[in-house]
Amino acid sequence: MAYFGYIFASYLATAVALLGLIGWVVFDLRGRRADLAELEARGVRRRSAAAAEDR
Amino acid sequence: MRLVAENLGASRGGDPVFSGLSFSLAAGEALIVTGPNGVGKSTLLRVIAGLLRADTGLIALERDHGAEAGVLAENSHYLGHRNGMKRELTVSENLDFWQTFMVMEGDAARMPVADACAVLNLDHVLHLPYGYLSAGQQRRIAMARLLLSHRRLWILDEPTAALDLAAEEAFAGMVNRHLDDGGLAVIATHQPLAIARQATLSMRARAQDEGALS
Amino acid sequence: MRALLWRDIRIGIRAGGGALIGVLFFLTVVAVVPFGVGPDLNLLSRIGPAILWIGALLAALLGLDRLFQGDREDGTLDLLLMQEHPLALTVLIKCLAHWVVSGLPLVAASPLLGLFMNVEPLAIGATTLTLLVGTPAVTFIGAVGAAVAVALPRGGLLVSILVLPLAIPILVFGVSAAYAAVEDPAPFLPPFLILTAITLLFSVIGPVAAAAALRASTD
Amino acid sequence: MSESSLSVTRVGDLANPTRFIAFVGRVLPVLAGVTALLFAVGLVMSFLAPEDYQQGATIRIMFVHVPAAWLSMMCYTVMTASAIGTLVWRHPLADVSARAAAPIGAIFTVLALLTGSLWGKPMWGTWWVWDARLTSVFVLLLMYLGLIALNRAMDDPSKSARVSAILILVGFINIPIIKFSVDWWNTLHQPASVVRLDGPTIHASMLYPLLVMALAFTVLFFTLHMAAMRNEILRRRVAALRRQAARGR
Repeated sequence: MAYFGYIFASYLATAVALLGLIGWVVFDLRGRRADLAELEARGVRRRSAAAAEDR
Repeated sequence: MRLVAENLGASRGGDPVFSGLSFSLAAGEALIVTGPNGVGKSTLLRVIAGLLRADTGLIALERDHGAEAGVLAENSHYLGHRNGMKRELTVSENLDFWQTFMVMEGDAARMPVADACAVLNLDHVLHLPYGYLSAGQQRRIAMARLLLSHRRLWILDEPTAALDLAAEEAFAGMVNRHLDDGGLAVIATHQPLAIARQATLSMRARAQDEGALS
Repeated sequence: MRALLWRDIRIGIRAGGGALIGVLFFLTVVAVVPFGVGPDLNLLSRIGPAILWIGALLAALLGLDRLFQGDREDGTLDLLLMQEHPLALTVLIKCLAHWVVSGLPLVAASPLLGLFMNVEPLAIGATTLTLLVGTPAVTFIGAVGAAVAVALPRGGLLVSILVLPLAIPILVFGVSAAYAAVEDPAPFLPPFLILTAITLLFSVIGPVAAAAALRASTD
Repeated sequence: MSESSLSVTRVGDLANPTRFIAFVGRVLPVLAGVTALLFAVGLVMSFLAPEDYQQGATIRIMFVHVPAAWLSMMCYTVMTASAIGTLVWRHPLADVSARAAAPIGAIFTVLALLTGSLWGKPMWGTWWVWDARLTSVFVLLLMYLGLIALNRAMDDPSKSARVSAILILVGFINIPIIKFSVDWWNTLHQPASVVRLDGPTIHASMLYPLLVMALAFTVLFFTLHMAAMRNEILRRRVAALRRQAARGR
């Protein structure tokens, strides 16, 4: 198949871009959850969370 | 003419600063807003001036029988921490500009520039560039702007911060005359002011604030 | 409103802020090109109008962040927001004042720089005319970027990045009109009229959007 | 308070961030599955599609290039809808949606340009050609980067929501003007000999793989968009908690 290099390169680029996006989203999620857990551990309550508990 | 606020709440930078604030101010009265730094005095004043949207509640100027008396912002003078004058222009150029820009078709200009400066005994600096003046003088020029066009409500944020004693008296006299003409004023300040009829609104940090009219 | 116009113009000239820097930047951009491209005269004359337009566009973008920044720093912006005059009209007046102070000098300097780039007289006339009509559009649409960036500490750089994509149509029609005057097949009037239309359109979109942005960013 | 434990009473009221996170938590795995399936089918179909008589095998690049370009434009439309949501209805999640969509849109635009140039090299012999469509997508990329730069420069999201929404709208109004000026500029300077990017009318055997791939890209976009929105909400919650902790209350 002629120009195989170009076709392969473009599919590779697509894979890299899409997997990169998925990776970034997952990595970001883990980071934020870790931050939240750490804040929770330090006892910093969200106002509505505190209120949710009182209800 | 009354200034009525019901259940006013506002936030700064996403965090609520005060809430549930209500007060009512009759013509001829001044509301002195006190409270520690960061409790939201400036935020409250900016909400009254319409520069900041309130999260909850509403505030309006009402005629005695309850009809709304026009947009609040257009009937009020706002004197914030910054004076709103250009350093490159001379004092008279600055004040002339504000007088022509702020005078609405309806009302006659309250006072020529020279007289307004005379009230704050600053008529000798009219032709100096604004940048040359001292902080106290610059503040007094900003106060002179309040006299240039007739506005029912004065919103003053720590007006006497940079002033000496004599200037403070001149300022108090000016406010009293404004109140005697049936005007209203909301003043956030720490120093006691020699204002005749004044109500105090003490704002506490994030607790439920009630408009204490003492 | 006229008072605001004269005040802003007086500030612009007296402080010598916008006017001088804009023209000097325009001069340096155009002066640098021959050193890069080489002294080949007919090449220079061919790319002359384009270089003039690019220099003018960049110079206009440069002065934009001072449009509202000065008023915000000294508290004037708060008072302008509170007045009875519609804010969009106030912004329009400020844009006109800013254009007179920093846009017109660019237009005035372009014939001189045109000679500098060995551009024939007809093309210089066309370039100057298109600049006269096109630079206000840059100021009008730039006002949106300036209003958006007014609350930011280092907003200045951001303005040109935000406004550049929106200014591309101005550059395209400005340069194609300038070239059309010289190459006979290409028509002059269509791109020129489209450029005028863009300026008029931006004179509405710019101030209205900038006013909304200013009101939204009062902190 | 783990997110998924919240009982979601009415799915309709997604305006509440907490309920939205719970909704995303439940829907995301399903969407991810559908995306993977669509991609698998799409790739197989595009692999089996016959070669184009004119452009040879390079036509296969179209199966990736066209969906990416289409997505980059669709993403800006989603951001414009979010901007209207912020300005008109003051919807609490609209700004979150716009802010989450910007980087995704930028990546898709870069992908479209990359695959476009990879396709251009064998056909026109140069990596980049100033074709009207490629240039418009390039300007769109500049707008995305401008918006991302603005969002990063604004430290406090609640204040800057309306401001960036206004900029998105102004950008949206300008897209037709930019498109028109690029086409005009392209016909003026470009010799007419350039082969149009999408080639002859697409033959059915190539249309179906293209549609499946486009669908796969779209579903992937919504999956990523919702996940990114959840991240943005969590990021704002962390910032709010840190500010609250700083005030010591």
